[in-house]
Amino acid sequence: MTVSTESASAYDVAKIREDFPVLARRLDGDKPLVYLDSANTSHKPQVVIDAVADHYAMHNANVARAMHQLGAEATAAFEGARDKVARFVGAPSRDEVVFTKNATEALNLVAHVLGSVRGSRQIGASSEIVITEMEHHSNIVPWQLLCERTGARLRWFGITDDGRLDLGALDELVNEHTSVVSLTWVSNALGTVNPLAPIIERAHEVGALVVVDASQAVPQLPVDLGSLGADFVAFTGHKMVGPTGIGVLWGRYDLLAELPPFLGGGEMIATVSMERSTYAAPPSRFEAGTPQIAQAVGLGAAVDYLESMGMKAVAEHERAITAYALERLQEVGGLRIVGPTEAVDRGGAISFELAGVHPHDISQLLDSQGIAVRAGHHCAKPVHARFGVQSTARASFYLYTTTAEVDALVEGLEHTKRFFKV
Amino acid sequence: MTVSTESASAYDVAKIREDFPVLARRLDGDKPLVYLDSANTSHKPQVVIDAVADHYAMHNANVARAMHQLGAEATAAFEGARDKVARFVGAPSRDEVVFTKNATEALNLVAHVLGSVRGSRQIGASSEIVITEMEHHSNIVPWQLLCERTGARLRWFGITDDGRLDLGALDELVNEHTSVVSLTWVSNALGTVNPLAPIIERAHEVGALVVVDASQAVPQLPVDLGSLGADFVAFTGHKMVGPTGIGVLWGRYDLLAELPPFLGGGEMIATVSMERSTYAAPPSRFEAGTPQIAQAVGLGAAVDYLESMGMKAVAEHERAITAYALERLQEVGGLRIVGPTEAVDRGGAISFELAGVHPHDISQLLDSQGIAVRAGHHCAKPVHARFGVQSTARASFYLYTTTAEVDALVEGLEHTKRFFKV
Amino acid sequence: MDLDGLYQEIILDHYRNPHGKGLREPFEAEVHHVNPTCGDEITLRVHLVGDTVADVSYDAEGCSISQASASVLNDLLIGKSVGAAMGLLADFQALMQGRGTIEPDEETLEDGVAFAGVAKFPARIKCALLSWMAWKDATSQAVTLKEDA
Amino acid sequence: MDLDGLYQEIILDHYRNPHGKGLREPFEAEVHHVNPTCGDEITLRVHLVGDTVADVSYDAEGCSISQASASVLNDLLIGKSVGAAMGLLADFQALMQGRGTIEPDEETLEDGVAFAGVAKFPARIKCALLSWMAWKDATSQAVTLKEDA
Ligand SMILES: Cc1ncc(COP(=O)(O)O)c(C=O)c1O
Ligand SMILES: Cc1ncc(COP(=O)(O)O)c(C=O)c1O
Repeated sequence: MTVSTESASAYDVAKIREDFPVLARRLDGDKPLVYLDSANTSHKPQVVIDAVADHYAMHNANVARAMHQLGAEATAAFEGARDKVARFVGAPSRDEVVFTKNATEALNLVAHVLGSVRGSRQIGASSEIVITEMEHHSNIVPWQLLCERTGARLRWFGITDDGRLDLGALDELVNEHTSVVSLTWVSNALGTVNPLAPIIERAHEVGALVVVDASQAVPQLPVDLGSLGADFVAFTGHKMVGPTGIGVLWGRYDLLAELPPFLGGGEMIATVSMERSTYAAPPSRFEAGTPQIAQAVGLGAAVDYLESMGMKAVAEHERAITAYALERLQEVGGLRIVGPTEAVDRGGAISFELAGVHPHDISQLLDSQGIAVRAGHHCAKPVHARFGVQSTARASFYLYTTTAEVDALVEGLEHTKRFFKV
Repeated sequence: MTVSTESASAYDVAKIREDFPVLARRLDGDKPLVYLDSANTSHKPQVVIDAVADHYAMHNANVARAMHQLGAEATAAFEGARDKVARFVGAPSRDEVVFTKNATEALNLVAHVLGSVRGSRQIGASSEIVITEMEHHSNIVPWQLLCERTGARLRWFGITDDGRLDLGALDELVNEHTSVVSLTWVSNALGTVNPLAPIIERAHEVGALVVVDASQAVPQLPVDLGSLGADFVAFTGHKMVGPTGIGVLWGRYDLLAELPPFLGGGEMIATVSMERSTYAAPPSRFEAGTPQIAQAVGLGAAVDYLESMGMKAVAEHERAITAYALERLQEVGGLRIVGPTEAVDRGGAISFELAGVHPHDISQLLDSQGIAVRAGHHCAKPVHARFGVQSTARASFYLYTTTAEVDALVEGLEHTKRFFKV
Repeated sequence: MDLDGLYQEIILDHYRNPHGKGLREPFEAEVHHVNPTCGDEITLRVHLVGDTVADVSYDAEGCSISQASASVLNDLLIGKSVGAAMGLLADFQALMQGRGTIEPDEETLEDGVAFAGVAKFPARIKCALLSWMAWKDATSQAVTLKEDA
Repeated sequence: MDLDGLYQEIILDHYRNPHGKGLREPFEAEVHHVNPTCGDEITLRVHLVGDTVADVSYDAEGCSISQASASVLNDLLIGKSVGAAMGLLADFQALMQGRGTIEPDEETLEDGVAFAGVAKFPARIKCALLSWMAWKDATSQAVTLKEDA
């Protein structure tokens, strides 16, 4: 396959691809892998794989509670990873970075602890929680469950026909009853990049807290949480060239410090007696049990890798490849993009339909040519319902994606049409 | 260091040690590592490290929802790991194996969902939850939090002076008000192996559910959940030569099937609309978000490794090394063991005090000789309080521990006494 | 990958012209099944007369495999006794889960044999079984109802 | 590993014979601090007279480093002005967190210089700082109390 380097001259996709062993895979029928499913999960560069393996092979021990040399090494590696992640997203303090198992746990953690707060922030039957119709299930179900527990009312922003958040009702939707506004920064289904600033401003005006699901943003955009203005931000390691099994909840320290714990157990306590327990300060308070040690180390290596590339360059590559793909895909007859069709305020996930061929059949046909896309509802059923479709096919890109791979996708779609005679 | 093979002739400790790269580590002052902290976390054999690395390098993809070839490979590897774990612990069905991030999450999951059940199993102000005084914090705090939420009363088994569960009050303690009995199989602090059968029998007699914390049992003992009789069992990967970041909750299928979800999000749903969601069948219902894919694969490799050795042989080695250590440690003047002093119904964790030297100072002195033990409360403050001590030093063993390492510990303790002039 | 084995002409025909689609009265049980992985859905009704599967009507959305499978089910099961229909379900399920090692019997499974190739695509087996599982569920409910009556 | 640097004779002496141990009256503030990692505990009381640290009394359980540190604190801070005592806290904290690169001033820190070696043992820094953090907490409370009065 020819690999072209369409973006900034310093950004050498061919060279980057060499860092990812799986990209050399040959699939069934000796087809090269064309991986266009990075919004689902990203691949891992050798440095991340090695960091995890080396940790197990040489520095393995439990953290915090082990005071021997291996324990000190493991603790330094684990807490060093927290420092790296904090720096990578511009967190004002390392103690604001809570490690979770994935973004889903991070969002559930926030929903749980906000649901059990007593006092002025207590959520009750007259409270409202606001989300959007384009959320991933992981940012819908936790709030539905919170509403069941507390009696609060769930409300949501609608979506315009061109796949943007409908902010027309902002002032009515986010009002003095609103306790929490939780929304995605970048949609995994539509690709939309949402305008956070006006929503955060309005939410804070009425005293509501803002939770941002940055699962698709942190992998792709330069992020500075210090200036973003959100109260909580969730993201996930496996989508940003890091390991599975690790996510991050960032929270404003003063808020974290006043919130009750979520899971109880080792590491999160100050003292325990049979009658009662007291809890450690954040972030430990929210990290019960043996943490994801090797996974944090791997995530630290992942952010090192991303920083070595520069998140501006990563974002620029994403923008360029998305623009190219939007253009090329719209040349395919019968193809309809669900989501913004222009590369403005847009991430790289492109969901589409092809007239007469069901998305699963598209993905099956593409797969037979070595092209990996996702088909289904992408854990975002409501936004599919909004656009009157049950499922779509989705191509998504990352720092290792080439224009040649987009070309392969377009060819693959033409082949699919021929196969199904449409 | 000389390595002796004291147990069954087929069990070759020297050869086993070659499987664990970290055991070749030289520490400060070129000291060989004497790792006696396996109850805290175990080391990982090369096959486990390789399984994780190979997964990332060659088969990485998201599971279940990805239908392309890599996705099928990742799903087969992940679900294959579930099969392996189910077989390893004798689970009647693979669908009873829920992957969590650690044992702590598994125990919290049970406490949460039992706390939100409505109907005949509902836990309320007249309910009682029974634990024991020798629990790890991870099997205390979740139940304290549950009692806070529901108004239920927390009660517990006491401990005899020789470190055994005091079953004298069994029939009074476990009565018709009891909703849940949750206890550890093997104590991480005392080493005690608890008699589960009479407790399970009594609990079921009064209609209570039994949760077993098997975090220290599954790594060391042959386990057959099909015949154990418990309702839920929790354990954790990193203590059984597996990766960090993965634990297991096993639950009886009929119970899991009637319980509400815990975390909400991707993978655990049947269908989602903005107004309401319905949930998938177990185990998916309890595995929200992208699961610990590579960690499950690593855990699968870990149970393969343990099975290749045979859990009977592992248990026999543990028994032999524990008996040897109990004997040798009691030769050290001023040393007091907290917990059973005989190798009967006893796991390999030995907590002790040394007159005139604080446990942290013991561990520091041992560490300077390359000997890693744990000092502190081992996440079990109540049992320390029960024995009137604030902390202890703890040596713990695993399938790679040698009698020579126990000898090194005893020498190290004599050196410690000389250093502190006691 | 044997794509032609997966997408046999018979399957594509059933997909384009599904048999018996649409929800009809009367019926004793209606179920709604979803494949949570991909979102394929089916609403299916069963009408029993005595011991006979008098009608299976359905409304479904999904890929070619799941749609064609519902259509073939419709052809195969209507008019059969509940016992015989359950037997066919067992045969079809065995075929799907046989990893391509089972030789289907065209006498009994008729157009269903076209699904033999699906067995080699683990991700698609659920598509082929969606309507069958829905039918099993609905039929069990209908039978229980009759027994209780 | 420089064990002798960690366990200097001065530290072991203070450990065996801690100065000023025991809880005394009067006091304006009492705090209880724990090192959750290892379980070391201290209950500490502060008595201020005007701007002077008139007494620091404590009951503590823990390792040699944490016990000796409380004893040295007692020697150093009693009789000092709150401002000067806070200054010593800052010096001691800087010494602990300096990873062994800071040269302590024996004039001001007196026996506290013996802790210089602790800085090279990251796991033990919290032990050395436990009583100091408790003192800071208690003193802030006592000062606030006085200001509010
Ligand atoms: C008896 C016992 N229960 C629970 C746990 C908690 O395991 P984890 O920290 O992996 O959640 C441990 C180990 O720390 C343990 O020894
Ligand atoms: C926008 C968005 N939010 C949340 C998630 C959940 O992330 P995870 O599955 O890692 O918990 C995802 C990815 O699946 C996502 O794309």
